Amino acid sequence: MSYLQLDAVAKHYGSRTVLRDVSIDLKAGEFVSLLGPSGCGKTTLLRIVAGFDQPDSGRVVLEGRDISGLAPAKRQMGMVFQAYSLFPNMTAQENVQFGLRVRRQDATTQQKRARELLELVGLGEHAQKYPHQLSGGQQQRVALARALAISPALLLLDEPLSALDAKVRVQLRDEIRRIQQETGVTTLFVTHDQEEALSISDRVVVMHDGVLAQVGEPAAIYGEPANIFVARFVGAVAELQGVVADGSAGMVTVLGRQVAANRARGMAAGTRVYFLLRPETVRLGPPDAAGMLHGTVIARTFYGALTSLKVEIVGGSDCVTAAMASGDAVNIAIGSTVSINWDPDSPRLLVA
Amino acid sequence: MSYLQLDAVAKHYGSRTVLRDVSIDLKAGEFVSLLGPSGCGKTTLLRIVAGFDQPDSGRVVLEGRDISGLAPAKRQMGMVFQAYSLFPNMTAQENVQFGLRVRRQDATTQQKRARELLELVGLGEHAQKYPHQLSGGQQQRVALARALAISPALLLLDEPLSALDAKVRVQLRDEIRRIQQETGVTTLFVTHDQEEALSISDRVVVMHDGVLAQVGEPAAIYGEPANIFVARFVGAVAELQGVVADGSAGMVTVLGRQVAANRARGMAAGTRVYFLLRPETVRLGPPDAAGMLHGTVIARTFYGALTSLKVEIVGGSDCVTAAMASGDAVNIAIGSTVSINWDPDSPRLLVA
Amino acid sequence: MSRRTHNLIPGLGLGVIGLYFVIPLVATGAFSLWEGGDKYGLAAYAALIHQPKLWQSLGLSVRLAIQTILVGLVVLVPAVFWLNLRVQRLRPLFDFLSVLPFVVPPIALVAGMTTLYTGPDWFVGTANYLVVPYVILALPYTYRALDVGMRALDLKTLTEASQSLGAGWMTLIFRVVVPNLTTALIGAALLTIAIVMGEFTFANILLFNTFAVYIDYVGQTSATQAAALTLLSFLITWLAMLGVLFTGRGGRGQVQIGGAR
Amino acid sequence: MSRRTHNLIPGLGLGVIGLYFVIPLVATGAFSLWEGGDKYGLAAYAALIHQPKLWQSLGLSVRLAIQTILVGLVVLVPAVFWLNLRVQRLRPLFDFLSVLPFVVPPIALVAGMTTLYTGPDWFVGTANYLVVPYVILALPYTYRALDVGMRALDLKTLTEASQSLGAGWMTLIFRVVVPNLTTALIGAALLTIAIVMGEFTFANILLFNTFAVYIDYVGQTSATQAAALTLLSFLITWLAMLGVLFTGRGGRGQVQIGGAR
Repeated sequence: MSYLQLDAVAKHYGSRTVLRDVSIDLKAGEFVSLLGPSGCGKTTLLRIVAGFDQPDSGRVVLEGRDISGLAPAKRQMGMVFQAYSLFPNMTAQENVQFGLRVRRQDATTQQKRARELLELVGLGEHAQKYPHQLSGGQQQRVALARALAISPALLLLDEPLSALDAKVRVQLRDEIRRIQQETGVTTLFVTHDQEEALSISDRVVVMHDGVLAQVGEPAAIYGEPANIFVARFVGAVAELQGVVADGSAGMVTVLGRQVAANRARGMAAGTRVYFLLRPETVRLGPPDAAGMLHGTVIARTFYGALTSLKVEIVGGSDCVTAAMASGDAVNIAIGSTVSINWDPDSPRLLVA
Repeated sequence: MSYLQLDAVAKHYGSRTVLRDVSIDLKAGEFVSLLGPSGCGKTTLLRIVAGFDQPDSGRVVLEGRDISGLAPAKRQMGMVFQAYSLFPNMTAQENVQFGLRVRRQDATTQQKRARELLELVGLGEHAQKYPHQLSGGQQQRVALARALAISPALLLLDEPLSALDAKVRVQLRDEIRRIQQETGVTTLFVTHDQEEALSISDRVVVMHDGVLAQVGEPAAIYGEPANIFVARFVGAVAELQGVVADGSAGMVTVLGRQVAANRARGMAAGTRVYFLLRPETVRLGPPDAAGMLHGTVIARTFYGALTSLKVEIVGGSDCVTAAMASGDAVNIAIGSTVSINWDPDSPRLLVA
Repeated sequence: MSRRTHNLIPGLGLGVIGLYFVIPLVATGAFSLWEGGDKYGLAAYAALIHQPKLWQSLGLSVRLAIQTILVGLVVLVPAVFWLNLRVQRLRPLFDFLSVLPFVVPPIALVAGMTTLYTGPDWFVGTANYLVVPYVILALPYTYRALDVGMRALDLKTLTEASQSLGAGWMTLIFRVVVPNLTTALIGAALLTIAIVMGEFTFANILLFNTFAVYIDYVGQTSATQAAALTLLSFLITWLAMLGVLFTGRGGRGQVQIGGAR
Repeated sequence: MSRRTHNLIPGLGLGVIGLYFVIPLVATGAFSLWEGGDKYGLAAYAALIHQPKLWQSLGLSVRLAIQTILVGLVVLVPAVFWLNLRVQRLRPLFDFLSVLPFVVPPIALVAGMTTLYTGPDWFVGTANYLVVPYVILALPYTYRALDVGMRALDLKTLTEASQSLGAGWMTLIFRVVVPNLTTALIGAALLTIAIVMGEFTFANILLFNTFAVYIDYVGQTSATQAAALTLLSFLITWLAMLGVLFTGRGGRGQVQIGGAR
């Protein structure tokens, strides 16, 4: 049975529909991300789970109990906000104790638990500091400890990393994942950053214009996008116009050439498709090789371990991007002609 | 001869030293990033180049002319800010024309140039919109067009991407690089995001506590970090404590085992070093193979194309991270024992 | 406490405040129509219209209001601009200066002025003399209106953007700052009108016959005419305030969206 | 215009404002020490200390100030809290209400009050009656102080954080909101003191012998004693204001850093 169940949740602001009948199930202990661009409704959905917004229709069911009408204070949900939300008049420890104090636990228990949690987030030595004495990353760690202190039924994370520097963001992301796995708390995480969602989650819910675009494990979202929105939003992808040439042989016509794509098998010839290639599946070779396509390297981008080369395909202004180990990319000069190949299993086809 | 020369620029705020004798040379047409964590002085340096801050000592020399004393308005520098900086009372086109209007160019020239630049940043159709009618990414594009309209001697970018969503950030980053290459304008770009700096720059200046930690091409910064700060800040790296065992054979003792690292050649035996391994250089194999080290896989992170596995090394609590194609990583279960290998050329050694 | 209860209490507070304004107004209105006994009519209003002193005092107050606005803006626009741009750390000092008029009891200021006025003979006194205390009285509102307007603008970034594009200070102020501050400027002006129209203490003690003084004078001879004038005075100042409210609303949207980060 | 010139102009403006406050003070100070002819001394001060009416009026003003603070805070803290939390869109209305006291000329308000006071007999008048207009007069400052304090807090996030941790409204207000608003509350209280101590129009017309009225009364009999009282009044209110300044400064730092986004 599912632990948290969102059942046909809908929300409108005036004439604007923010959420249309969104249904999601979370298993106990699962880490699920809500991923989408600004305005897709992900934050509204989280706030409905927290009780800060009321759905127009639909239910929020936690462990079989409908909590849609419950006040936020009664929901036992730990929340970490995008803005720094520590109480400025309390030390880190007092902040973490706040929820326990409200629950009238005895002082010793409070202090012990706060200590434990500050250790867990790596801030044991900063317990007596006030928020303004802590860095942004440290404040968000304390906020996490504070949310966990009440042993929440659900941990809600509302873009907690977006105000932080890139380096700190990655560190805290890994930390959140570690802590979530240690504590086993069921977690709902809102983000607009696909790398964040893929790297941290058990399952990702991609949202678009108030509806679910796709729900699945990170590898499935990345590897088998259900529609063109997900394909474009999650990861880099080259997108070519194709027409299925031969459904039995798995051949697709792209830019006037027949190329191999096993996923075309079983599709009717003449079907228009988006022909999608992830950069890491594109192999560049010397121009004389029997390539599926040929092109000219027009740009190079260095990412550290990987370098991506942008190749303009001969016979059009379309481009594909090939990602490879930086050491291999050094040998391919900008302006050189290359052949473009891929494993016939690699291309994803989406009916246009 | 260098186009822009920063010559021993120093800046203090009270007793706090923000910049200590920073010297950088830019060639004409170069794209240089100032990269570092918050408070490293990168923004102050940019503001000194723009003329908004005055250095305590040192000179800013542009094309051989000392401009240290020049007012910002006389420096002919296009700047894009972190905060949205469009004039709210003007349309996109009027914003772009502003600098030309100040220079009393005739109306037709102004309009023509503004149109061209809005086309260049892909906003030709939004010329008549006001800033509040544009998205954050569009506003920053207009700001870029406005900065370019005056044909600036130097383009200064002060974290222009940090307020944007992850997806928009990457798109605009690529766009900025393309436009810079098309226009050939010499550019100084401030960022705290190492991926941004590596992917967009001809050269990267890594700053730390007001001094230059390293200056070089992205590949050099990533591949040959000059010190431990750069190694830690740029890219992911596993950091082990090592002692050179044999300088002639290129062997280092790490966690009690002798492992190969060609860069140890020529170093005196007994030298303490940081033994650094980039995730993409780490190869995991079956546990029975003759590995340099052995370990247990304790975590897996999916990034799309790549998956990284965190491996705790037998005989200590140290970890290395191995990045590999996601397809390969699927076969290695969490908890399994693996051998850890690398090309003897891969490890970087920094004297501790 | 439930959420509904919580929302009721401040609502009640507002209601009480509202009543405090409404009850005297209604009572005043009814009283101004009273012609003795059971008779009600517009006699008090009719009597007022033909008093030349009414129009003279109204004219004086309007002239003083305009002078006050001009002097106030010329002094404060550059000062608040400079504050927001360069000397944020001086904000407490500005805040302090801006509330001085409430702090220094007006009566004390007047006493000081009277001392100067009656003591040494070299300090001449005309009605224009009132502009000085009125600028001071309007200072807090003008300051606040300008400061709120400029803060919403992210003035520092706009100034730097404008400078990097080669604009001088005049271009910056007249093409960038002022066009985005129209709301604040109009608000400040209307508030100043309201204050000057209503100011009694200075004008009365320094013996100038402004509109407020005239109301008081009429009040001593005819209670119903005073009530009628009071209503008129309410009308003028409320119209000015409605002006503030509506320009404020339009500008708020503009500023909020345009200057959003 | 060069940068230096630009910085001079607002500096000049401030200087002029400063002079306006300083010159009368110095002149008043000198005058209060004047004993006729070439003699200077503390005679005026000595004469004042022994006047029981001085202490009575001072006591009345202090009592009124305290009552005004209490009533004002009880009405406004929940209202401003509610505004910042739930009804941001009503901000223009609140801003409007908060400036009403300047908008409705005090003299008009007094006329309205007098009408009620002298007309129907059922409205009783004691000095406590003054608390009502004083709360209204203090409204803009109390409102502004509380609003600035609450805005700096990011009240919405703090409230939601507190609610998600299980806190009710009482815990929220007394453990989270009020402790972070001490600066704002003290500032509002001190401003109210300053206003009540200095208010003349209402008290004078409604015939209550407050401190400001007493200053005016003394001024009619002894110019030098009035000058001395004026200085005393300055002293009280300036001390109150310095209090605002310093609490404001400490709080500013705290709030700015703690509430930073």
